Amino acid sequence: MLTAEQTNRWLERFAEKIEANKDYLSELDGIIGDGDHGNNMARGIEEMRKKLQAADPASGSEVLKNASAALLSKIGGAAGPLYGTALLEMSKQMTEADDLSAVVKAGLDGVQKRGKAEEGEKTMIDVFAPVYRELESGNLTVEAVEAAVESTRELKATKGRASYLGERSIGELDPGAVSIGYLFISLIEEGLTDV
Amino acid sequence: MLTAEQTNRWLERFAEKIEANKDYLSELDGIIGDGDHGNNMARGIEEMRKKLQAADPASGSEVLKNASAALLSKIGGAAGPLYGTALLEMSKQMTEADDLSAVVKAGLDGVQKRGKAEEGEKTMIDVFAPVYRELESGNLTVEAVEAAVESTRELKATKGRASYLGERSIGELDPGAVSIGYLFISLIEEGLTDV
Amino acid sequence: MKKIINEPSNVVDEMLDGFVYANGDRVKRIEDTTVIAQKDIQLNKVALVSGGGSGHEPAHAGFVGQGMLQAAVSGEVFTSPTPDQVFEGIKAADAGAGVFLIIKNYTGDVMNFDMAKELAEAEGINVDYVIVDDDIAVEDSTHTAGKRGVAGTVFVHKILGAAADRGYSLHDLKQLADRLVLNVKSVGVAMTAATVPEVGKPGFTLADDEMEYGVGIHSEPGYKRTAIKSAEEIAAELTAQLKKAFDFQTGQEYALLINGLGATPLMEQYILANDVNKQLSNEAIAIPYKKVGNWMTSLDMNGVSLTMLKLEDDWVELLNHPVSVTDW
Amino acid sequence: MKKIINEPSNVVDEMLDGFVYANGDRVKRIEDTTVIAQKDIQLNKVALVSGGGSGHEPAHAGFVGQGMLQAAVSGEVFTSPTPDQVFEGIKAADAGAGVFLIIKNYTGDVMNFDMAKELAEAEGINVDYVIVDDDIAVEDSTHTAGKRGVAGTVFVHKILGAAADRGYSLHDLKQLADRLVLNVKSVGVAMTAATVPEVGKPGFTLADDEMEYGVGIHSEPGYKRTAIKSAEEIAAELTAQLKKAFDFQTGQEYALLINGLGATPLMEQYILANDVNKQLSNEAIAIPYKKVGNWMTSLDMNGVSLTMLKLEDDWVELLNHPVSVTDW
Ligand SMILES: Nc1ncnc2c1ncn2[C@@H]1O[C@H](COP(=O)(O)OP(=O)(O)O)[C@@H](O)[C@H]1O
Ligand SMILES: Nc1ncnc2c1ncn2[C@@H]1O[C@H](COP(=O)(O)OP(=O)(O)O)[C@@H](O)[C@H]1O
Ligand SMILES: [Mg+2]
Ligand SMILES: [Mg+2]
Ligand SMILES: [Mg+2]
Ligand SMILES: [Mg+2]
Repeated sequence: MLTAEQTNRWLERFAEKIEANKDYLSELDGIIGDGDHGNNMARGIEEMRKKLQAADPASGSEVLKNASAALLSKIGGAAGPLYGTALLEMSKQMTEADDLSAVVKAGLDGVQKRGKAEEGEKTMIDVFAPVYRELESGNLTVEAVEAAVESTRELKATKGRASYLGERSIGELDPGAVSIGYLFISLIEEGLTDV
Repeated sequence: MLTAEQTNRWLERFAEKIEANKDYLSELDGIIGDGDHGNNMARGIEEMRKKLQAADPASGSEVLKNASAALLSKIGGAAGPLYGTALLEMSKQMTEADDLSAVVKAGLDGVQKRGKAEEGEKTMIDVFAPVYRELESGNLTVEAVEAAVESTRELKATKGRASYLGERSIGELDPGAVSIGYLFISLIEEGLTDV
Repeated sequence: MKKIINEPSNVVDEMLDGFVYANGDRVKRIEDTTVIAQKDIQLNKVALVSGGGSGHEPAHAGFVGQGMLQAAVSGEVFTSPTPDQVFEGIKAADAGAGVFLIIKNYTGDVMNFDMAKELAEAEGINVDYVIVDDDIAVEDSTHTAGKRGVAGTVFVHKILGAAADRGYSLHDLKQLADRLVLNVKSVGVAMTAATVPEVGKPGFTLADDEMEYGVGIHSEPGYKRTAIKSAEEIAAELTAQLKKAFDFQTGQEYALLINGLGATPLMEQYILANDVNKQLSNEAIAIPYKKVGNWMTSLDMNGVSLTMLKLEDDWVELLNHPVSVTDW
Repeated sequence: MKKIINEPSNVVDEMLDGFVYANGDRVKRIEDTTVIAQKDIQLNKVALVSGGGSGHEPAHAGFVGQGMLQAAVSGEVFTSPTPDQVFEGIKAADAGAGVFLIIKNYTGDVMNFDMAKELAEAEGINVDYVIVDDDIAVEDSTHTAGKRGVAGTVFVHKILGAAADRGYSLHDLKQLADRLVLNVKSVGVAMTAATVPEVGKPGFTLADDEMEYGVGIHSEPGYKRTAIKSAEEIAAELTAQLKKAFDFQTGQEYALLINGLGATPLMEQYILANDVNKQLSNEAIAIPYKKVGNWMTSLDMNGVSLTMLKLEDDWVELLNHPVSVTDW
């Protein structure tokens, strides 16, 4: 499975993307939510960086566990428990399986258990689930992630804050889908999908 | 002295002027005070009209007394007690003297006792006092009243709410001076200064 | 943005310190947390913990004290607090008889409080909870995250706080709480949106002559945007919504809360109260308890909400039970 | 003008009815007047009466009740009430031991209350009074109507109310009151002006990036217009003004009031409280009593004021004396 060094690289790239897109994520959330997703994620990322730099972990699993704790304690809102759960479940699975798609599946299951969302409800699940399927079939690409993110545009939100908008939530990207998209794009860009 | 009918005519003309200039008076007060003088006076005038129409007074003095009570109970603010006192003292004096200048003097003294203002402090006194002097010397004219009102423009307020402005109160008319000017102009226009 | 603040990212921390500075005889801040806890919590009573995103002051810290909440947990502005913070609140409040959580129905709050509950239970603290979803502006369907929790939460705090003070067990509090949330409903109107300090501009825009019914306390969309109405018309609309939602029946008793959303003067709230009275006096219901003021605000939002609670049993008594909190 | 009202000329009347609707267990409105009076006034205690123009809610009706005011008289918005109304207030409050008037220092208030005092004395009621002039933004010279009465009045209400409740005679209350007003000082800052309903536009205009120190509670001009400052800078300026006015001495004790002017969220008031604490902790003075909230507002003005009261004798105790009023 992923080494500590690999996992650190993955999350560092993710952190950079979040920071670069902080305002964009908040703007997206401003349209269909309450405008804080970028700020929430950036707050979590800052803490995650601190924690990861201070730690000297033995495995990728441990890195993910530390990251999970940092995100859980700083993001807040809906995204905090979801990211925290995703990373924690992936961390747990890494100690058992050697298969990245199984790891991602564990994260996906955790998020679904926590948030009770299915695919098609315009949440991060709409990226998480197809990413898992592509990984499993061995052809996850940046384009596939981006297509999944883009697919949330036409969905009507029925979970989370955007659901209060009903029909009016159609036509915009889901901010959580965009941010989790960065997580998986980072994984690909670091060349970690087939280690 | 003034009959009930004469006094009613005087106050009715005054009422008309106040109503016609309600917004103007509040605007003036908005510049150097708190913007309510026109509304305050109009509220008093409305009550005064009601009271005067309902009453069947035997004398001008009684009319003034009724008007005083109405104004006192409805104007409020600084102008209420001052107008109420002015009319009450004039009413009292009318039962004793037959001289209009003495009547106005009684009103002036009442206002000064109540408000503790001297001439030159940018208040209604700056109209009241010269009007009394002109009346006494037998040549009160509309022009003289208007000149007195106009004289308040260059004064610096040292009494009332306008005093908080200090130097910045210079350059605008005093709203109370304008409104009491209407009282005396009405007296002249009804031809009552030499009855 | 005209706000009396320093760094926008520090508003919560500084506010909490200011709160403790002003009310330090009654409350304390648990070090390195966003938890405001009651000083000298009475042993062996169930402790109440609530909280949520900041920006709703005096909720929730203003309700901490004997007879109401034992701890309030603050998140960032309009952002639910994290599980570790809520867990700190639970630990600070626990007096040996268990902790009861009062949660407003938002995805984030529900998940974060739920995770905190798991953490606390793992340490042997008995925890139960209720989710308040009083905002009838939102349809409660499978197509939404459910009705939002808004000002009605304040009645839940007050009544459960009184019950806990009278010695209710965790189990009895839960029973009472479940009945309360079925009986409390709110609906609001906004003239302007709130401006989150870190965002720097209002959450949405209403023209100078517009207002919107049903807006949420985080500027969530409402159900009807319209030209500005008179207090009388607003009272008619809000009471009609509540009447429909409750289906008023002769002889029922209700408690009433008129809640300013932050920038609305008390004068206007009382004018609305007068019009609400006129509307409700046409109904064959009684209103033995009323309260007007800013209780569950939305930063600088100009607007009000109207909450009604259908009264059962001794709930009026519990509403009138004495408290020692900063804002009641 | 975004206001929840009906006819602008009816706001006071409707507000008073709404107030009594909400608080009818404690207060009543004297018919055909603008007087809100305490129900069941205790006999043989000096009664306190205050009031002034409306638009400062919760002042003054919110302070009516046991331990504070026995009657509050409301004028039109920002316009002092008339003598006959104040006289009605005096009659409603009088419980046989005399009536004490608390007047804010405005030409109109002073004259109207003074005439009411004459009316009451003519009917054999013993009346005494104090004029509160705590606003240090105004120079107290022969060139002004003197310092204005602002939020410090609230401390005067509270302390005199407690003293009257403890049985002080009219004479003793007057002695206490005279010392109180010498010891209370306030200064404020406004981000926006208030809009009087009948006027329909703000009393003055500040640009989007401007604020003004020393503005009065009826939008009277302040002493310095400046770019918007941080809470820290505002706290530094306001405390510096108070420090200069009081001439802080080692060992002195003060009570502190942070007062929202109507549209300023409690969050910002607490942030300011935190910065005021930082400023004052550099001084060798103690602050054993603090209070934060909206007490003496100016309709929808966005701003705050800071009041300090140099404490003597048992004044802290009197501040902490229990009251039964709507807003404390
Ligand atoms: N029940 C859920 N399941 C999965 N993801 C969810 C759920 N609810 C919300 N989300 C995700 O969380 C994102 C919003 O996160 P954020 O703005 O940080 O929290 P909040 O909505 O509390 O302000 C949404 O864009 C969506 O992707
Ligand atoms: N001490 C005083 N003596 C005489 N006139 C005064 C005095 N103070 C104020 N005034 C008059 O009252 C007028 C203001 O009246 P008004 O606006 O109705 O009351 P307020 O100032 O209470 O709002 C001023 O323009 C001035 O002419
Ligand atoms: Mg969000
Ligand atoms: Mg005026
Ligand atoms: Mg949020
Ligand atoms: Mg006035």
